[in-house]
Amino acid sequence: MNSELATAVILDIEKIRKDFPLLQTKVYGKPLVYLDNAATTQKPFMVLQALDDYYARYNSNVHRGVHYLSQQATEAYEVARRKVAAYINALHEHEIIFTKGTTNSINLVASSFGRKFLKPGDEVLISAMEHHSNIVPWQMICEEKGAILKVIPINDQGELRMERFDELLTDKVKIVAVTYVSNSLGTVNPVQEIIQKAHAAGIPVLLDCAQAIQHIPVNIQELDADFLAFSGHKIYGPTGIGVLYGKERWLDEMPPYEGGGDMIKNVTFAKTTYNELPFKFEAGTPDIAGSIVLGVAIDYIQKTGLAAIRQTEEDVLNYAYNRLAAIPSLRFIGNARQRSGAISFLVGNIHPFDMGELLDKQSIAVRTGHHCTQPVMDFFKIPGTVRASFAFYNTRPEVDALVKGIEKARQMLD
Amino acid sequence: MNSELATAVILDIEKIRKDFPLLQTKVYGKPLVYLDNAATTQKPFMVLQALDDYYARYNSNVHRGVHYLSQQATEAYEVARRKVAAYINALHEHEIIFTKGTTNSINLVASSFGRKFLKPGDEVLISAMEHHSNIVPWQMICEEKGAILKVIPINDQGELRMERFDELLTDKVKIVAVTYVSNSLGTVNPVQEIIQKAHAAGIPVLLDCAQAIQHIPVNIQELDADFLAFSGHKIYGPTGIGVLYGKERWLDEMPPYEGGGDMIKNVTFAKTTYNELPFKFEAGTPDIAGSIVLGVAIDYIQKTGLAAIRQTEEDVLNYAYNRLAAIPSLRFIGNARQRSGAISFLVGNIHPFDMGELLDKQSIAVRTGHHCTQPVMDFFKIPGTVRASFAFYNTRPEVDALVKGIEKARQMLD
Amino acid sequence: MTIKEQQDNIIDEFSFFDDWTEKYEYIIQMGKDLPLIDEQYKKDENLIRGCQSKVWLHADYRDGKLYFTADSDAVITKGLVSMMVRVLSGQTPKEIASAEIYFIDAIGLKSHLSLTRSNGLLSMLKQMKMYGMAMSGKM
Amino acid sequence: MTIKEQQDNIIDEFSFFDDWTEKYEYIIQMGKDLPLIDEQYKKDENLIRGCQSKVWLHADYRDGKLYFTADSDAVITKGLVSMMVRVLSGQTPKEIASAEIYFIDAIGLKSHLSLTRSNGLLSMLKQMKMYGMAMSGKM
Ligand SMILES: Cc1ncc(COP(=O)(O)O)c(C=O)c1O
Ligand SMILES: Cc1ncc(COP(=O)(O)O)c(C=O)c1O
Repeated sequence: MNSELATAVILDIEKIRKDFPLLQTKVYGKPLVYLDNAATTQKPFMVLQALDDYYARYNSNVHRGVHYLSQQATEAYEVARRKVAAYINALHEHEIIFTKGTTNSINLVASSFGRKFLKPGDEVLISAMEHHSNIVPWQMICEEKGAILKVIPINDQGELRMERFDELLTDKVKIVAVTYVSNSLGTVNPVQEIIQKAHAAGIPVLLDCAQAIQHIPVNIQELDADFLAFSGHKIYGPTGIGVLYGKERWLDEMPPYEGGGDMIKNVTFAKTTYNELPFKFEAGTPDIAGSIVLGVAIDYIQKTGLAAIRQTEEDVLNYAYNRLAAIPSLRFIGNARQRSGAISFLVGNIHPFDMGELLDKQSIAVRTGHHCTQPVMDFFKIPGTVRASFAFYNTRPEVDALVKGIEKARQMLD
Repeated sequence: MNSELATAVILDIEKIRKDFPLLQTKVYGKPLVYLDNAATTQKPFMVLQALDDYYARYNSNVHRGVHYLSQQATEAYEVARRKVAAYINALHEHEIIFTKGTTNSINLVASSFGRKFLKPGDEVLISAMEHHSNIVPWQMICEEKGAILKVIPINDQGELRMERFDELLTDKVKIVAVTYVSNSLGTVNPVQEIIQKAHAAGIPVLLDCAQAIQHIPVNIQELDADFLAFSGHKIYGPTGIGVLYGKERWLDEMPPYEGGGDMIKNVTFAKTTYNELPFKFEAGTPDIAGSIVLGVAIDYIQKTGLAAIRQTEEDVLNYAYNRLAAIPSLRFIGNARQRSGAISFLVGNIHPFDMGELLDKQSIAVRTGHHCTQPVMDFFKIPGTVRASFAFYNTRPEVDALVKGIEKARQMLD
Repeated sequence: MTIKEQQDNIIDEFSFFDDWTEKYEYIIQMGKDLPLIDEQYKKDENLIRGCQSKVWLHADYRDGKLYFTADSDAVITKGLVSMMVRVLSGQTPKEIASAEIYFIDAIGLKSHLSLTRSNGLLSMLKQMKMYGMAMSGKM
Repeated sequence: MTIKEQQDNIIDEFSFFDDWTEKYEYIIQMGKDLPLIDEQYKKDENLIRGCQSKVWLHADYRDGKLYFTADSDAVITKGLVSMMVRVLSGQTPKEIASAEIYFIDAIGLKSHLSLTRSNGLLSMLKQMKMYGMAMSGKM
């Protein structure tokens, strides 16, 4: 795992945990050990307070209102957009589109980019470790357009086979869509290299950052990705809100995705003209509260410091990796040199579902199953994995509880 | 306006108002008079509390989790679906799809129904008083499919010209999409008649209920509409959540709209099979908090009683209508016999934007402009209207303040 | 024994366990005890695919009664499957079709029959009732 | 007078008003006073369409300076438009292009230049700066 950030300070986790009301919860009478952060993260108190504040103080529809509340809400909504833009260092605010989540963001690009740029015989290049949300939208548009979906394979460590990428990157490829961090394997992909090579061939790249944005500093201007998608709920924000970043030049060229209020300039039955960015892609009343509060979640991260968050997570992740490695008959699924967030494993012949259930009974929340990456499970010929995924509020004693829980489950099941 | 509900009791509004934290707000030092309820409604305390409760106690991703929190969240999410189903009396729970809002719901139907059932030369029939969200999605799919958008015209009262509807309802029409209540005119349309006639010709009907669901009891089995769309934020629930109801038989036949997690049964790169209803149309992590809390908003309505809500609103609406009618040089835009929720008007030659601004300075929040119904403005050859829109928490003294505010603005502007 | 009696028996058996460990050990034991299905029936057409674990179900109709055999790849599910078979196998199609299954809930494994759809048990129960309905000519 | 001086003058004038009524009455008066634009220039190509009110803007370039005339269909907007013209008209393109407009905010009409985009004033200011940039060869 990484050690470039060795200079950052490790956070005072006990203090941090006090910020998260849900972490104080008990399950079956015992303190909850929440290791399902890749599925969704818990929310700091600031976020809950901002939600309440919005609805109690200035809830109002945005953009078209002359009245005071509407102006306040609009202002806060646009400030949130600016916070997101600053967080990923976007060149323009209007390159930030608020969506429902990663899935919605990727569907927007697949549909809108695809409709404009894909022709029969063209190819879309994804990878074998993609989340279904970065597979199915491309399958759908490829089928519609007669284009072909190509897949960068992975090796036994759960890493991309970059030599195959080089071969697959022909001039038939119209877009590359890959994940920055794998949600089921924990692999951090060499996205810089992918983007550079794709750009050298004049091909745009979409990065699925659902599992990266909360762990790794993402500087979009340095990375130079053309599209970037992530979900609010995985970055300490609310459910129902997400982000699509797109380079102005692509977003300008792409047709709108959905039609409705706010995304138009002028509507007649004869002819409708579309609004400018970002509104062209934000049809209907947006998730005003969700967007504003996602901005507050980003404030929380900025305040805490992403470098410190990362360092803290690396520490607990390394500790977990080493302790898990010592469990007899435990094997890791995904053993990439670069890892972030999640550790997937299986123990002996124990079905992951059985393991998950017995851990749950010990008030340890992990996720089991295919994690919406069925092709990865097919590759490893397994029904699923047990996945422990970490945030900066997870502690070493929680890892100890996990290890003890696995041991107990193993005894019961073996 | 209606009087069928004369038996229901009028609510104790002062007591009701205590349930809504935002209604206690002051604007420019004076108590806020919030008459922009058609844009978005304020939220009862119960709703704020439920949001907080979700995030503080059982926030977790749904459907795929074996652990306790995930089961709690999933259960609550599905209970919310049941509440919505019960509220509109749907035959099956799985006919309820959670979306981002009315706009998203209509886009889903336009795209998915359109892709399956529209062919070149086919027609889609909407009305001249539709919100852009029920115009543009149909324009987009019609353009894609070579189909034709037809429009039921309105008369000077702002009512549908039903004799023209009869003529337009040819066998070329593949779907009728109309609003139950107009957001800019307040007109209540004869949707029962529209649905019966369309069904007699074998044509399905989508009802835009964005302005109906919070005012008028909607019994979907009696109405027999094929699709129904509404937004959570207009029915005292959170932003970012909406509902699409669709008859099982249509939803089964329609292709999925977006691809991703949860909407699939099985994914391989060769072939993906889709999940059953409602999940087929719910790609990605849903707005879990939003859905649950929309359920709580519906609880609030049920507890208060929709009949009483309606009666209370009729009372204040009638009072407002009569008081406004007495203002010299005020003319109503939309004067339908059946009205709900909103009253649009203009005063003399005063630009609605000027009126809106001077009302705002008197802490009265109304909306001005085209209300996302530009064709209505074109029909009346006006730049926009001033719209006061009511909820059951609005009082007669608030109407008096509005009337006084208009008088003052008129003096200043004339 | 009726379906109700079978369920009440299981609930009785479980009432002796003091904690979740004993309860699960018992279920796991039941899961391990026997291969529940003849290998020839463990084929795709008998597979009920849950989100997490697989269940195979085979039905035989003899003398007006339905006999089930089943299996699962997850051992806890298998234990529950074996209880489900114990409760419903050998009953008339009509009784199966209309059976109310409450023992899973009563022994504290509600999630296996809830909307989380996280395993195949709920789908298996639905399939068993389908057989029941089909055979009693209700469909 | 520089752009800054013009703005400071306006802010001064407004400082005499005690309440919003007086302030708005003054703006409305300014809006009513004069037709600001020659009818021949009130055509579609000079139209700046805001979400709520329309603004027409015409620019003349003479002797190294830009002269604006403008109009709006909403009278408050028109009042603001006339002040904007007063501030920017007759200045050099370069000064216009780089001008920082703060008087709208200072006299308490911030929303007219904010992101609500509810009228044409913000678009008009952008358009004026465009003219400035174009003429000073900055584009
Ligand atoms: C009649 C009607 N339809 C559709 C909409 C769009 O709703 P939303 O913006 O919540 O998607 C509205 C909201 O203004 C409306 O009034
Ligand atoms: C890598 C990756 N991509 C996409 C998604 C989909 O995100 P959402 O469900 O929030 O739309 C996830 C979430 O599980 C993910 O981990």
